[in-house]
Amino acid sequence: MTEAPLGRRLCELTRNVESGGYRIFSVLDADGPEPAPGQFCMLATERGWGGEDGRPYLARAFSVAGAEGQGGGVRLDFLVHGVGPGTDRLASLEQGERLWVTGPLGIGFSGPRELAPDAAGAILVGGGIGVAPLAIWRRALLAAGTPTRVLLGYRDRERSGGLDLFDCSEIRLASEDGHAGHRGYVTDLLAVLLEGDDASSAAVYACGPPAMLEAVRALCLEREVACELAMEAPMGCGFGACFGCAVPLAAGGYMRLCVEGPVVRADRVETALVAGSGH
Amino acid sequence: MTEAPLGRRLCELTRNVESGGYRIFSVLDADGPEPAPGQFCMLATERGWGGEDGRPYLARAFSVAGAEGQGGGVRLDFLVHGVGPGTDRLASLEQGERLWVTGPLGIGFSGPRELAPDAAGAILVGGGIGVAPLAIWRRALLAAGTPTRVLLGYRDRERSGGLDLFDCSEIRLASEDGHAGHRGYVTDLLAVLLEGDDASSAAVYACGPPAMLEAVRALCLEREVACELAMEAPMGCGFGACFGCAVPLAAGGYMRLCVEGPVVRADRVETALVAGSGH
Amino acid sequence: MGAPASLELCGLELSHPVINGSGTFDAIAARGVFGDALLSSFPFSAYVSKTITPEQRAGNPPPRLWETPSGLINSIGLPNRGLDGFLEGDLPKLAELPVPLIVSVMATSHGEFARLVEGVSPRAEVAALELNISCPNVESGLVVGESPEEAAALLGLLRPLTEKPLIVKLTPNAHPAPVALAVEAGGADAVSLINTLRSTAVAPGGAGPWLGGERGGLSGPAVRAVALSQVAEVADAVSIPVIGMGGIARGGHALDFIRAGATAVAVGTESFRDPGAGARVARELAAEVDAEGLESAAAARGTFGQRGPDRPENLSQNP
Amino acid sequence: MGAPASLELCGLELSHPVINGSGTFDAIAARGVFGDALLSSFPFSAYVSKTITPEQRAGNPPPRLWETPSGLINSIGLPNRGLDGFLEGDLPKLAELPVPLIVSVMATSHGEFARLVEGVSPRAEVAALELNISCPNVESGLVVGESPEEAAALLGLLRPLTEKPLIVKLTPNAHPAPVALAVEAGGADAVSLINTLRSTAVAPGGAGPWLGGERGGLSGPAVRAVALSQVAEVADAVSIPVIGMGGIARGGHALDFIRAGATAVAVGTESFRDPGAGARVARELAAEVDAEGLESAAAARGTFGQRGPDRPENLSQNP
Ligand SMILES: Cc1cc2nc3c(=O)[nH]c(=O)nc-3n(C[C@H](O)[C@H](O)[C@H](O)COP(=O)(O)OP(=O)(O)OC[C@H]3O[C@@H](n4cnc5c(N)ncnc54)[C@H](O)[C@@H]3O)c2cc1C
Ligand SMILES: Cc1cc2nc3c(=O)[nH]c(=O)nc-3n(C[C@H](O)[C@H](O)[C@H](O)COP(=O)(O)OP(=O)(O)OC[C@H]3O[C@@H](n4cnc5c(N)ncnc54)[C@H](O)[C@@H]3O)c2cc1C
Ligand SMILES: Cc1cc2nc3c(=O)[nH]c(=O)nc-3n(C[C@H](O)[C@H](O)[C@H](O)COP(=O)(O)O)c2cc1C
Ligand SMILES: Cc1cc2nc3c(=O)[nH]c(=O)nc-3n(C[C@H](O)[C@H](O)[C@H](O)COP(=O)(O)O)c2cc1C
Ligand code: FES
Ligand code: FES
Repeated sequence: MTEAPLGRRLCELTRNVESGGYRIFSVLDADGPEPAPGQFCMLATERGWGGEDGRPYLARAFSVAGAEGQGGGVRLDFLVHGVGPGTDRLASLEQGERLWVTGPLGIGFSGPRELAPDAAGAILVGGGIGVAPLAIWRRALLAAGTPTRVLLGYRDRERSGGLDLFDCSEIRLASEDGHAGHRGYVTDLLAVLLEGDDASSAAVYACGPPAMLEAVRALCLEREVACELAMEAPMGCGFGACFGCAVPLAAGGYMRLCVEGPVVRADRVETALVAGSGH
Repeated sequence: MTEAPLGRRLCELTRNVESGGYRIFSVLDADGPEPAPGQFCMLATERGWGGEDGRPYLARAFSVAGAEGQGGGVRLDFLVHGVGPGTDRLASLEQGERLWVTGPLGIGFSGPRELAPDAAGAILVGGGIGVAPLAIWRRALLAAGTPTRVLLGYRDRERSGGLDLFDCSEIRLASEDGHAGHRGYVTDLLAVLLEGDDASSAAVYACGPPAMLEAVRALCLEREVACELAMEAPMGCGFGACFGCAVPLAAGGYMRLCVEGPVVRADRVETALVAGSGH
Repeated sequence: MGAPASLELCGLELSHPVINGSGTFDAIAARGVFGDALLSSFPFSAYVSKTITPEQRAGNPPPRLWETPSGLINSIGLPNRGLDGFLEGDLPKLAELPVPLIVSVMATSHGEFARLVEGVSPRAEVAALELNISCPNVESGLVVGESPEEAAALLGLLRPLTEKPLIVKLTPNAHPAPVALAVEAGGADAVSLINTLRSTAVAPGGAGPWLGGERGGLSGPAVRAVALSQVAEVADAVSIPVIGMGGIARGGHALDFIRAGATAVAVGTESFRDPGAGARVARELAAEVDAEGLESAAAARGTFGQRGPDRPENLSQNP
Repeated sequence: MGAPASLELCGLELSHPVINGSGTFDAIAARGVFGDALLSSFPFSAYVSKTITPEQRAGNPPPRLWETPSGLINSIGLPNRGLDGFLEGDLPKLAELPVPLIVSVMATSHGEFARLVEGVSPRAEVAALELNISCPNVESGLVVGESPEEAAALLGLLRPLTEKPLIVKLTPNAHPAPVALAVEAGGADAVSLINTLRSTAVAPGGAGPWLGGERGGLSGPAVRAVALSQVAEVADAVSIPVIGMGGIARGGHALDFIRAGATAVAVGTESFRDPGAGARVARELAAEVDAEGLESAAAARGTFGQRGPDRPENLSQNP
């Protein structure tokens, strides 16, 4: 994985646009390296962090959704959904404001063949805000010529953003309210795919709410499909210092998701329903 | 004095303009009464109170510098100089943002004749940001037909605002750097005035940094000139609840400046150099 | 908003669960500032006076306040008019308040404490007494509120002196549960906590302590998590009602304290930011109670402690 | 920036006064994340390990963190590989750090504590030991760090077992000065404080405690004023060096702790927000020292306590 510079650095916001109820924002990282797909950063705004209730206090974890080397550094794209003081503040950022960025952090995705010798293709399964790391991963797969299918699920029209990050037309959609694509869960689409040949020839990569991840995990374990989950846990630091991001392991005990994840093999964890994560 | 509505109320910022290194801002108070000259309000912004260091937490005290009943309520004018997290945040307010206002609070100025039977006129002595309450007091004196002289002192050009609040030309200025008017202290001007007839026929009203107030106090006590000081002390609440704003009395013990002041007779206090106030 | 908010607190009828913290709302001064609106919309369901001492005190030299991240240190030093000044000057005015009056008292010896209780409790205007025991006993040198033995001895002395409810205000600078058990056994009718946390600040520039009183007490949102833990511990330990406070600024915080076992809550520092905070917190609390489908705030009481048996092996202070 | 920042702390040579708080910086994990830059620009002048226990521990079930106003509650539960795992797996890697290594140890009985000290102290890589005494003694049931007698007994046992410096980490949940005096008398070379303040949070929705460990410890800026007061009290009481911590986020805060009597300071939670916080605080501290015209940070030490004789009459806990 890509190593992070030691210390946080102040980066400028270059863009913040609406996307289906979410915001996509970009920062220009003058010093940082290009992250690997699946890695994340800890973000805090320079001003207006804290607030009437003294929160947000710690930085917040965000998957890198896109990255591109360009004049003056690397552009990092993030997708955010306001669910609390930290995400609300980030969603309100204006161009020219500055952010504290620590990262890139964590372990990203493995190629299909690293997960299973027969896996020639990839199936990406995203739910809600969880589509973020799949966007950058999809580009890398595309660049490597790996056949890739993308299944994305949303709850409703108000929370259905991030499609703009996938510059391709071959996405299958599901929505719980039926406003786009299949009415129901994205895991319904995955189940159908896994009925066919894909089960043995593809690896599954999923990111989304805990319940969705748990359903993907169960589906893949049952069918013995190689699968990686990009998980969430409450993170205090993002670089292994606080031991806050404990995720229970199938073998017993816990791992720190920030340094042993956030991308983990589905069979390694006891559950994707990590207490304290998701909203 | 004017009673305050019970509870803080959310008011909209209608103006925020530069003035000689300070900012003059106005809020529209839909429900509040018109303050008496010398009263103050406790202010906090609706958003962005708090910050990376968890401060400002409490509201901050500001003298009312002007007030005018108008469509939809009362316009309140304030003068602010950024010296810490609270004043910085208020100085950065943008039109349409909202503030929490509690007030009007405290005891304002007394008419010259209330202070001394022979005092037919008024001498206002302001220093720096302390010109604020003198502006509204001057208008009231003008409206009452009271002869009034205004002496204002500033440290340097960067801290020399609020003149705009005195819509009159008859101001005598002093500045420590000599950029305007007399080079020196405003109390030099006062001393000259008090050499003449004014000593017995006028009351002095002063507001400014503690050292200036103390000099005014000494001058007036020495010459037995009636004098009121608009003082400062660190205030936690502004309405007598916290006992934080203690000012030592000449007679021993302390008074709460927020309810027994902020305007006090010069001979009532032991000193104007209140520990913890001023900057 | 159908939830009935009224409750009974050791014999006092309260129209809602939110009272004030002693020393954080001066109803007499506030009446001067806010006028009769204070009487018609009094923010609290009972009024706790600032702590009075046997003799009058001027309080500490300024500065008395220091703002900390999400909190406030105060070093006020208990200015008050003393017992006689209070009875003559303050009590008649406080009697006009539309809510029950609780008088907070503090002394540094048994005799002086007894004098306060005997002076205050016979007055019909007084509904209950709060004993502020965050003070040294000059006879033993120990802080009463930090020692179960001291606290028990004090209750043994004071309990026979009055039939009015005695509320004991605990100090948070030592584990409060043993002291709470001691005063419960000694006949206290309720306990209240937390008082402020011992703290200090360096003067900008470094010229010694900022505060005139050198040390002060921390309050506000910064202490809320500590207060919640202490309230839960005390409520687990005793059967008498607990009045919870420490950093309550919104209805949700009040509900958290009730879940942790409080019967009523008090708002302190938040009143400085919003003189109407007491009434607002009570309103927000009622709305939260409704939104959670509870019958009343009381229905939530103590649910915090009922988590089930899967407690992790706990190395005490080590989180 | 001429001020020489190096200092000696109970025999250890430190290049500046800023170390880390135990359990708030995992140098091994950080080396994986930040690479060799961690070694070339190590943020701290000494490295304190996360507390190890005799046997391996998985730690508490999640959630383990809760953010509070200007603070953090953690309920981590001391996950660690146990003594043997530490000696074999961690120690060789920690030995590569460019700064002295302080190993933090904790046990719940005298025998186990002795086993830790006897296991760790002979290793040449170890410069000093920190005794985390925020733990119960299972034999007496008392929390060692809350009882001067318990603490003295522990030092009596451990002191003869090693010639390496013993630093005792005090708990802030009881007055620390008596305990500090007891361990000084027992031969401790330094004390460090504060550890976290006991605290808790209610799960959103009210379904019991949020934390898997139910209770946790509060740290960060919210506790700074409490920490400063305790550091000043302890530094007034003892002659051995004091390592001050609790909410330090900037150089000015570090200077405040030094003024209050600390010889060195530790940065804990702030490292979570900024992995380079230790070095930044050291830099800012040097700049403050320069700006104030001091010869070194040490020249400011203890100035907080030298205010003169005009102390107000103080009613103890009552600010
Ligand atoms: C590896 C990783 C990648 C992520 N990527 C993204 C992304 O790309 N885009 C995105 O939008 N989000 C992402 N997240 C989630 C994001 O980090 C969280 O939504 C964010 O931290 C929430 O912060 P907040 O202040 O907005 O909300 P918080 O108030 O912190 O609330 C979030 C949840 O925390 C709990 N909570 C409530 N109060 C508190 C409290 N006082 N202390 C602690 N917890 C509390 C609740 O369960 C609540 O639902 C990612 C998380 C991880 C771990
Ligand atoms: C009645 C009255 C009327 C006033 N009118 C005006 C006015 O019209 N215009 C105006 O600009 N100002 C006015 N002031 C002053 C204004 O209220 C203060 O400047 C303001 O409160 C400072 O807040 P701050 O957050 O910007 O600065 P703070 O950080 O609060 O600093 C101000 C001073 O407080 C001290 N200080 C530093 N750190 C802390 C801390 N942690 N806690 C407490 N104190 C600290 C220092 O001495 C510092 O110089 C008035 C004050 C009073 C009492
Ligand atoms: C300025 C101030 C003065 C106080 N005075 C007293 C007092 O006289 N008696 C008392 O028992 N508690 C006193 N307290 C403590 C409060 O009643 C309350 O216990 C504490 O502030 C915690 O609640 P809060 O965080 O809501 O303020 C005082 C607190 C403050 C901030
Ligand atoms: C997540 C976390 C884990 C901690 N683990 C330990 C520990 O293992 N041993 C210990 O002595 N202190 C531990 N502490 C306490 C810190 O070392 C420090 O005493 C405390 O956090 C106060 O400093 P701060 O406010 O700078 O964080 C821990 C603190 C945190 C926040
Ligand atoms: S987030 Fe701190 S260890 Fe993982
Ligand atoms: S500011 Fe609170 S009593 Fe005056």
